[in-house]
Amino acid sequence: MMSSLLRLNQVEAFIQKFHILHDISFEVPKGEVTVLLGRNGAGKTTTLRTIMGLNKVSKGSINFQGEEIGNLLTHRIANKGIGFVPEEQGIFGELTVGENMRVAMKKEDEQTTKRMEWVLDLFPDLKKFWKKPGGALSGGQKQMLAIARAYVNENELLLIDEPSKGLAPIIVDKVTESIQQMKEQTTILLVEQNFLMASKIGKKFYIIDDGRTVHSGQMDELKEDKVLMKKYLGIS
Amino acid sequence: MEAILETKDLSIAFGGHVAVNGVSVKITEKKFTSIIGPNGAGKTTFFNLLSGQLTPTHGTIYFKGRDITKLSTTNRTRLGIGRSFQITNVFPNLTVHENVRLAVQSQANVRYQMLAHFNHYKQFKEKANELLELVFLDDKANSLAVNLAHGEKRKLEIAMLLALETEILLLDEPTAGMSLEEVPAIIDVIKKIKGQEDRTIVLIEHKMDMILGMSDEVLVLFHGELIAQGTPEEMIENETVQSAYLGGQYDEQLT
Amino acid sequence: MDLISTLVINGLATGMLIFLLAAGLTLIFGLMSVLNFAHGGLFIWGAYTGVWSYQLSGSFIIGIIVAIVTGLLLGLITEKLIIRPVYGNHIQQILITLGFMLVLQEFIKVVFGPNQIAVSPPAFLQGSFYVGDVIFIKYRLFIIILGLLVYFVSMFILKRTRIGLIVRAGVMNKEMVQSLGINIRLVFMLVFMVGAALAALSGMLHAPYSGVIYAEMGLEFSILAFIVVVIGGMGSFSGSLFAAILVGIAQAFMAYYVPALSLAVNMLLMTVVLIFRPQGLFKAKG
Amino acid sequence: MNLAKVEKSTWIYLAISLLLVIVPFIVTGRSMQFIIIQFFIFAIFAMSYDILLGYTGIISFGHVMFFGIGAYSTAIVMNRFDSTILSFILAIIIAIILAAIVSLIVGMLTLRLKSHFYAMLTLALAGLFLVGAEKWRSLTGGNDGFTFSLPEILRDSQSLYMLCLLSLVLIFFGLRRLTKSPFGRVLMAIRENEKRTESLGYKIVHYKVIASVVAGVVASFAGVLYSISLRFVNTSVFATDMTIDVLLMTIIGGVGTLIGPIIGAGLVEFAHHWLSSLADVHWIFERWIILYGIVYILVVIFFPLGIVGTIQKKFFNRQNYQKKKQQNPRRKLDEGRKEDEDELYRNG
Repeated sequence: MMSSLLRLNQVEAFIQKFHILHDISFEVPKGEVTVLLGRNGAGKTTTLRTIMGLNKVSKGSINFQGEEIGNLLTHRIANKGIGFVPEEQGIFGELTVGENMRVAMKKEDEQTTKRMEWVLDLFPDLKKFWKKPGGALSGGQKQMLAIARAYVNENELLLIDEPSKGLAPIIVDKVTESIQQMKEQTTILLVEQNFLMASKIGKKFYIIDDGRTVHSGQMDELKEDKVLMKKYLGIS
Repeated sequence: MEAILETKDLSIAFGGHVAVNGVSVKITEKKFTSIIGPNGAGKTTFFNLLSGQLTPTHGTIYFKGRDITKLSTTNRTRLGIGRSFQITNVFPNLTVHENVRLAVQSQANVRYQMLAHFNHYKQFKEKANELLELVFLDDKANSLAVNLAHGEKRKLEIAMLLALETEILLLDEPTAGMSLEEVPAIIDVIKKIKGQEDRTIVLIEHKMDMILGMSDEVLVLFHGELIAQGTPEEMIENETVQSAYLGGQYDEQLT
Repeated sequence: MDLISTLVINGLATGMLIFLLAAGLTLIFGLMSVLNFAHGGLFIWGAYTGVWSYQLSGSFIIGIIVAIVTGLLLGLITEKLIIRPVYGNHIQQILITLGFMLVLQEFIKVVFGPNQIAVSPPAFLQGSFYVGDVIFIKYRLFIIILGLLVYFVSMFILKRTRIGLIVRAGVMNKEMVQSLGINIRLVFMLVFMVGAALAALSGMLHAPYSGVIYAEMGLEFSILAFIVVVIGGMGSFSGSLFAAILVGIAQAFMAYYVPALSLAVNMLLMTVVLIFRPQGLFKAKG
Repeated sequence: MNLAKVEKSTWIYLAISLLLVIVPFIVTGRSMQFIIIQFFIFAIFAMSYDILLGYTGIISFGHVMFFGIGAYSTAIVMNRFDSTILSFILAIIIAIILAAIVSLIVGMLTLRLKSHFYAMLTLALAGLFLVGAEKWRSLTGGNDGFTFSLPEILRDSQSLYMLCLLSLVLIFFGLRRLTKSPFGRVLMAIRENEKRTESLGYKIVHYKVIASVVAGVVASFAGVLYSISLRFVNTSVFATDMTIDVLLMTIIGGVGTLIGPIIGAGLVEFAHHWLSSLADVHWIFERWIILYGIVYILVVIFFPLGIVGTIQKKFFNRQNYQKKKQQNPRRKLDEGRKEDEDELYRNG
């Protein structure tokens, strides 16, 4: 049996007094890309934020590498080996590309430097704009920087929230390709609206609706299941 | 056909990022126009330019032939351009009824009256109640707006917009974030307004089926640019739209 | 000519003192978006504890160290008890820090008594010397040098070190910095403590400059510091330096030429700046 | 007027006002009467501040300048003219006109600014008035101030009491009506959400300026009463401490309630009197501001709505809850979950 790196069990969460997550349960197997699907406002982003500790868990458990991480402080969760690429990318606009990377680097040893080089080979644009402020990058470049930044530390798991949002199709292909390369080395939990992209890199999927995990299966099978797609994803 | 609202080469850039790029459209009077496009295509930014929340970097906006590019939000509302917001934007610590009454009051031009009690204006109270009934919020009239559920806040937004009785209604994803059961009610409200045939409605929406049923015209925004314009049927046939936006058979509706 | 040079030097010294106070304020506002009206309270506490230990030990350096330590400690307390509950809410911040300002000011009277205390500079900083016709008062020169030192060291830390990088990143996106594994709360607490220490230091340095300290000084000087921060552009470190020097020199000249207006000159400067350039001189946009 | 339409609370307030009329016949001690008079005056001042802070959401640190304008106008007029009722009326008129002009100009120049800039600018402007009062010695007597005489009737403690009480009651009902008028509701809308008020078609700067003129005029009137209650004026009427005092009164009592600032003024005035009289018991009471500051900080953190606001909220919730239960028992309670995530992040 495949060991799961991250396991959520009946997680509930509130934002202010609004009950957003009702029952989120899923597993992320090590070494795979797992995809969360669902309509706008279904609770996907909140799920990622809750894993990251940016949102409180009010009930249920979040288990990472056999350890309970629900309600730890965000920086502690990050230091356990989880990288986060938020929906809005979270680029530090007034810092240069290089400084953005430096903020992320926990140590500046040989191994990290090596990873950095590897990542920069993946995104040559970043090297080119090394001294440019992050805010001046294009949407696609920002997305690449956000992914590179999450990757530069040796993380066990990357949470990536809608990397294709607002990007031109050609750029989406580029981002897809880079994530495909990364998945060789890191486990990824991906939230994605672009079904084409998700089906290229994802293996297992979970559908979230109304703050609940309502369905799961293999990505290949989902493509054929028109009924399911229409019901939860609104695809006709 | 008369164009009530027209933009010429409308653009806005934030830093290096061009959010809306050279958009020229004519919105026909008393018709229902929908704007579609994937997340981040610049739809809401375009609305913000129309309603005056943002000032374009260049380009012009005409309302009934008059250049309104430099007018404030307030003046545009008074001219007849009302809008609802995607991010719910109400008065949190006032009651639902008061929220609507403020809009009614503005429409009735009672702006600086400071001597009479507000209850003196019975007609406002009644009109506010009617509007709340229309959007199915009458039983929440005395709750504070902050305590409403999200879907209810969206309904309140619509009631406030209707209260202004503007000639143009700009609706920014009126059903976003509502539960599936709530959506039909809102669509009914919008259809009712459309049925009266006395308003120009411009709507941003993702749900294709909703647009198909109601729109007279569809504009497709992609990357800040207007890539296509036409009837819903034409849009479905249109290849540019297909390849750039719909991206094959699946992924359009996911946004 | 020598008169003008003397006035400029006086103005520079006053400006540097104001800058030290404003630096902490602008640091805290620019980095943490906190409006700290209790800043003047930290200023007087620095002055009183510093002077007290200076007079007790006879060593000015010890006085400065004690003032800085007081600032750090009070900064810690202020951040934890007063600021933390109201992060992100400007109106509440203004209201609550103002209340804390009152408490700090009154506590000075409880601990050190309500009377003013006379202070003189240490022996090695007393007196003056001439270069050509221009008179240099040693203590003022000392303040100018120290002020510039603080400015450059702060700029260096902010721009060149990793902690500076983290602080700047934290300002732009707090959540993201946390998600990168950094304890932003701790970082912000440190920033606040440093800001408070700067206020305390400026209080201590101000004592021998004005020759006397009293509890109400805090509110007076925090108003001055706020004026400087607003003129310079809130949150702009360099802007504060510039504005502080501007205010210092304007005050020095007014005091000499139009004494009646010298008290009003800062207010007038700020009013003019706010009306024509509400975002301040050193900020691109509001 | 249709009596049936008058709100219940109006009757309660009227009854309390009548009770207060009797007080000077029971409490005949001049010093106690003086404290109550001060309470009335500061209640008026605090209410005017509430119009800005509580109803329109404007933080001004310079509100004291209007108070000072009122106080100095009265003192100077009474000093230069005969001490007759006529010159007193003249003083009031001058005080009000001056305050209106100053608040109009200040408002038009500054109310476009963001809240914290406005706060600081008003702080600085009040500072200018303070400096002005110190420097224009021929008119103001500088720091020491000056005393002036009053017509016989105003020197009498009881008639002064009645004058202040009457003013308080009239201004309270006037402002209460203002806040319940369509205009007042727009002010509250501005407090809640400026941008949205704009897009409803209201010109918010106009509203803010009008609100600041109303607040300025009322504050000036409080200043008039203050100076005649002391028969003396000095620069302390322009001091920042005074603004802070009135701020505390408004917040402790409850912003946006009008009655709150009155209660706040009462509490602060009586606490001040009582605590400083305890100074003989223990020296700490001489530093009563510490206590007062701590209470204030606790109020801001734990009861940001103040005394009256907190009570009102409890009451409102209970009332609403009962109503809901009666009307619509079947309605689901957990409708909140569809809250737009993005929006909450931005707000939260």
